[in-house]
Amino acid sequence: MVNEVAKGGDSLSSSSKANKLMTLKEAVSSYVKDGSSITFGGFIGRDCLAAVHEIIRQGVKDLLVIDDSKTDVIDMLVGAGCVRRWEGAYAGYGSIGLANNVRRAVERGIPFSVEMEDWSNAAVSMRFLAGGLNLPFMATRSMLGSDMIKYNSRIKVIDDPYSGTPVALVPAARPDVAIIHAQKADPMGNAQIWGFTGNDENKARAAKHTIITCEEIITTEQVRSQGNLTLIPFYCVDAVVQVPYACFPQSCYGYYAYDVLFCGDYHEMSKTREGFLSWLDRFVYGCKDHAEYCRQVGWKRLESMTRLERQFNRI
Amino acid sequence: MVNEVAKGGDSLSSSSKANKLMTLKEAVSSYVKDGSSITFGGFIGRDCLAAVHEIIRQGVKDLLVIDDSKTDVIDMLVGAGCVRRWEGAYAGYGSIGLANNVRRAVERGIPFSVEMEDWSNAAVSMRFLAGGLNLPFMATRSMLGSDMIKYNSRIKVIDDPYSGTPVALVPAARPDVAIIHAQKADPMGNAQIWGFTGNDENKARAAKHTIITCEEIITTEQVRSQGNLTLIPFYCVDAVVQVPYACFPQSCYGYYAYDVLFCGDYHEMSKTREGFLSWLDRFVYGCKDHAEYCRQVGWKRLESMTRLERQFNRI
Amino acid sequence: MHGSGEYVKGKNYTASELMAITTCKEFKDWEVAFVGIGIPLVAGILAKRLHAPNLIIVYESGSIGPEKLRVDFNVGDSSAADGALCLTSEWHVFGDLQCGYYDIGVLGGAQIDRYGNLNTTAIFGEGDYHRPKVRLPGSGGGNDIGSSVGRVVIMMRLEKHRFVEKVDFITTPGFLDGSPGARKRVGLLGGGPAAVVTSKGVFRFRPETGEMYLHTIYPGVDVEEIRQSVGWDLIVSEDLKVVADPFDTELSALRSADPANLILGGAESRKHLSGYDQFVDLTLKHAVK
Amino acid sequence: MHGSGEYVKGKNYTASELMAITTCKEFKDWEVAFVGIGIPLVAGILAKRLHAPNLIIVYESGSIGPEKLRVDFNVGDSSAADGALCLTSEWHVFGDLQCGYYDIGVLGGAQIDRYGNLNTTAIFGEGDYHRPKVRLPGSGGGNDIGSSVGRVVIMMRLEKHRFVEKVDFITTPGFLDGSPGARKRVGLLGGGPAAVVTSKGVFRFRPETGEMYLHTIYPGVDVEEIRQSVGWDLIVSEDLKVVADPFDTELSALRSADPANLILGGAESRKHLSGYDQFVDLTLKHAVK
Repeated sequence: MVNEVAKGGDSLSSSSKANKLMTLKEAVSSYVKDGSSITFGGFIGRDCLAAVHEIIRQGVKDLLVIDDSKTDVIDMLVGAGCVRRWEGAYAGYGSIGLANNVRRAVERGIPFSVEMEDWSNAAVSMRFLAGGLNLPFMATRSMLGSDMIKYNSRIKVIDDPYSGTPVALVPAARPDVAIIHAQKADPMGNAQIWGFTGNDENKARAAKHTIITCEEIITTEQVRSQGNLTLIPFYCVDAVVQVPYACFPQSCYGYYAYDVLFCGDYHEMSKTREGFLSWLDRFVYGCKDHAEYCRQVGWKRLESMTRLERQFNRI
Repeated sequence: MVNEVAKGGDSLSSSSKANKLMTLKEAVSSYVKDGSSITFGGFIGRDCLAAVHEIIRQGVKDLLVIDDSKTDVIDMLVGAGCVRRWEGAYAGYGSIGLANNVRRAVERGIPFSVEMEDWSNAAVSMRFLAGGLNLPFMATRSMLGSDMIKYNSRIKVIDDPYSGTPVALVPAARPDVAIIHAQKADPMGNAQIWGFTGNDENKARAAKHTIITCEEIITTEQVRSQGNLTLIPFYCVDAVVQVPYACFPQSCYGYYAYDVLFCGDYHEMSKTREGFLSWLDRFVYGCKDHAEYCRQVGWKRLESMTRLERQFNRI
Repeated sequence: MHGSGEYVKGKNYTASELMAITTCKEFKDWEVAFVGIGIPLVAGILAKRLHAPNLIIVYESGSIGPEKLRVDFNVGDSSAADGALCLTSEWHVFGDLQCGYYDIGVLGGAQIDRYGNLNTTAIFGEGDYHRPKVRLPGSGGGNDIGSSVGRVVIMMRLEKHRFVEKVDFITTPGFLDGSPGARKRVGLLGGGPAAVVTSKGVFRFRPETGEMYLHTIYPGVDVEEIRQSVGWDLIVSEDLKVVADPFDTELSALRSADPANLILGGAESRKHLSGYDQFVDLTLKHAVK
Repeated sequence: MHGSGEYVKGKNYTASELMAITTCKEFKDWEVAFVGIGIPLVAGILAKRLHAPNLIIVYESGSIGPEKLRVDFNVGDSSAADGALCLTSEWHVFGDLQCGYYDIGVLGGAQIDRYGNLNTTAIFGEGDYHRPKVRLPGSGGGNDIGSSVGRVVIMMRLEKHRFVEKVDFITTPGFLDGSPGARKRVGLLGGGPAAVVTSKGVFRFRPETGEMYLHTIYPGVDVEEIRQSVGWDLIVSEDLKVVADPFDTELSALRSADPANLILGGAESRKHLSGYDQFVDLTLKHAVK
């Protein structure tokens, strides 16, 4: 957000400042519009897939996705035809393979051609750090000598005015919306996150509107009992939505492990356009909300992933 | 630290990597030299006064202190003749008054004249953020239009190459030494901090050598049980020293409250050079180490401040 | 007697107390306030205990929204963190300030000019920046707050050597030379000064010229007395009002916010305490839990 | 059979397994390693379980020094955080990388040239950057690691379409054009590539020219076979040695580090699992506690 309009409540009444709880449907329809720029919290782990499904269900078009590394988030949004442009560092499936929908869109324009602007993860991190500080740019020592600079004119290589040595500048990222999944948040919007935190603290600050989804709603008193774990303070936040298992099949530290087999099945299905569309029918269009998705996946399967995770991490 | 030489152990043997414990005397004599540049953690609260006393005892000279806001740390070091130059934002006593030794040094050259380079707290924060990222500079929207720019040629006002609007650049701070007090640390140097964290995460990264002092030594297993509270990872750290009550008369969140009366007495005494010197004799030169300082202050007094703090904050 | 100096003639409060109570009314409920140490902070705590229970106070040390159970003497006291909503870093808080998340900041200063430019760096006297008559603490976070916060409230005792035609050093810009758009032109984001709360009355600023004018006066204060304490030809509101005497409830809330009178009373008050035990007892007795 | 593809002829291991075991020897105890996902990570876990128990593995998601109780499929799996020494932000980890705190990084790639320049962005084919034949994932943290880490180890299957005269897109610079000081001249801080571990042997780099040469070969591999798989005139070490067969202890440690064979075995292995229950059971059974 930029200086002119403070969010997280300037236009809100006192009662809405104290309580930003809403449904995922409300949050997405309030803040994610055709043509919006958007980013997602997490780092291929703690990404809010439930919001991605809801965006697809609402038929949002022409998104500009600005992000570091993404898997399902970007592949599904691209495949569902929601994305016009990607500014990011990584769109793939780790050890599983490439992102099939991204490939189809870029290589063959199916369902639409998507503009790709390549950055490195450190560069995207600096773009969000700049955005979160409301600075116009940040320097980085990444990407120097690479072809990212050749194809991306917004990376400016300058001579450092202090030492004279070359350094790259990257512009601030200030998306319209950030959707960030936390383990716990209070109704005011104070979000507490355990495990690695990606660029979430800066994404929440940089975005004009921030939606916090979470596994559990806690009281503000509980927030106060461990303020060092509040990664995102309430004033960066516009909406708070409780969405258990929002990241499935990805992991949520302390809550559930990554379901690599489910993700593998998706990857197999999405190798063809038809397979992807039938997957969408079953798990997105066929489910009116996230609770139905959970039922479709199977609660027993979800609980298995919780059982697995809790052998290793408990909050 | 800069890229050429990684610290926190490149030159250390495996056993020294696992165990960086030493005495305060050893840590100061190993890393704080005549002419060193230095910064201290904390923010007029959690500042390591014990290290300041030890530096004075060891008679270190010509320090360049780079810091945001400091009270006792800078006033005592200046009064004891350890400081050649200050690059910082605030040297004063909050609601108690001005820093008497700093005044004498700047206004009248007693005991030595000290160069002052003025920055704002946000500017110093950006300097350490740049240092901690090993970037040459950071931008800031502070100090524009102020006379800090007039007297400090290292603040460069440029037109942002993306938007054309003015913004100030500040150079990275990379002091030789950072001394940071944590509530808990393990022998490897993983430091966990509760309460506000100032610029400590970046100071520890930016400095060529980092000394962690702490109230308690914990095991590495205990560190692992709450990794989200590790503000400073071991690889930034050269020395770990257990120093209970290291910040007294300042506060240490969860351990002891600020003793405003003790600090007020110091302030009264330091109004004259003679008063300050007799204070030094009693509390610094007269104590061979921090344990003797604690005895000189009185354990009952220290424990009262713990009793007070623990009514409000427990870790 | 509580507060610094004597009671205002014929009143049951001191000038410092009236300054704190007047300032406290500048805060609105649910605002986020970036408050410096000393009387400004006491005013913030008071606002939370009176009309603005949901006021969020932020400290540059990295504490956001503490409960304010007890008073702080420095922005880095552990008390600044009591029950905070978010305990984070200094640089994050300044970033949030620069993002525009903070509505109001309260600052003190040693010198101010008619455009609200503040000096907290040095009084030059016969000397200069490098060898001044009085070396002051420096900007601290003052410049940052004045640069980027939504609106700034300044608290200063009204004395002629403080309200000067030209400050020796602009630590924190107000409206600079008062020309239209002067702040924006140099790249500043925040709204600039909104009020100067003094020991004798309150000044506000003309939007067109950025010039300070006398807006309200305290009971028993004469306008001429104020004119004499200002180093330029002062504009006085045509509709000058007198501030009401504080209510007893306000005074007692104020006094319990600074129970040992160490902020409002300063060094003198320390001498009235028998020792640290009494300080601990007073703090605990008046702590809001 | 464990690992991808067939066992090496006459051996009890696959080429992927030998790659992982060979790579694992590049890590030294107490080093800090920035490791990408997939086989590189398995090599890191293996090193911790064999000769380098104090190896610190760092993930770009913001996890420093996890215990590595179980394997990860993505750098953002919750497993990446198991018992970590420090759980922090992505940008901090990249800052620490840029500060020089990280000794070694391990990367994969789709194309590499003789100077160790890597492409993970796009295979142009008949097309171009905007409409390539194969759109790859992009840099991720690869460029950052290659730019700033102490030394880089690259893992790639040795295939002619991968080892090319000129990569379509330099995602991660190696020694650029190989001219002296090329990396420093563009502003890069890290040491650049140190080794390329392939499915048939290991390449290292000549310090003077930045050019890759064949350093060691795997048992049963012919040098000519390697020359044929490289798109330029390959330099071969005059002192070419053969890598020893892995010990059974190394193979069993490797297999238990990836108990469902999902990393080394890939998509095929998923089909051999009866379902998520078996996956959970295998993970728990092989977890190091």
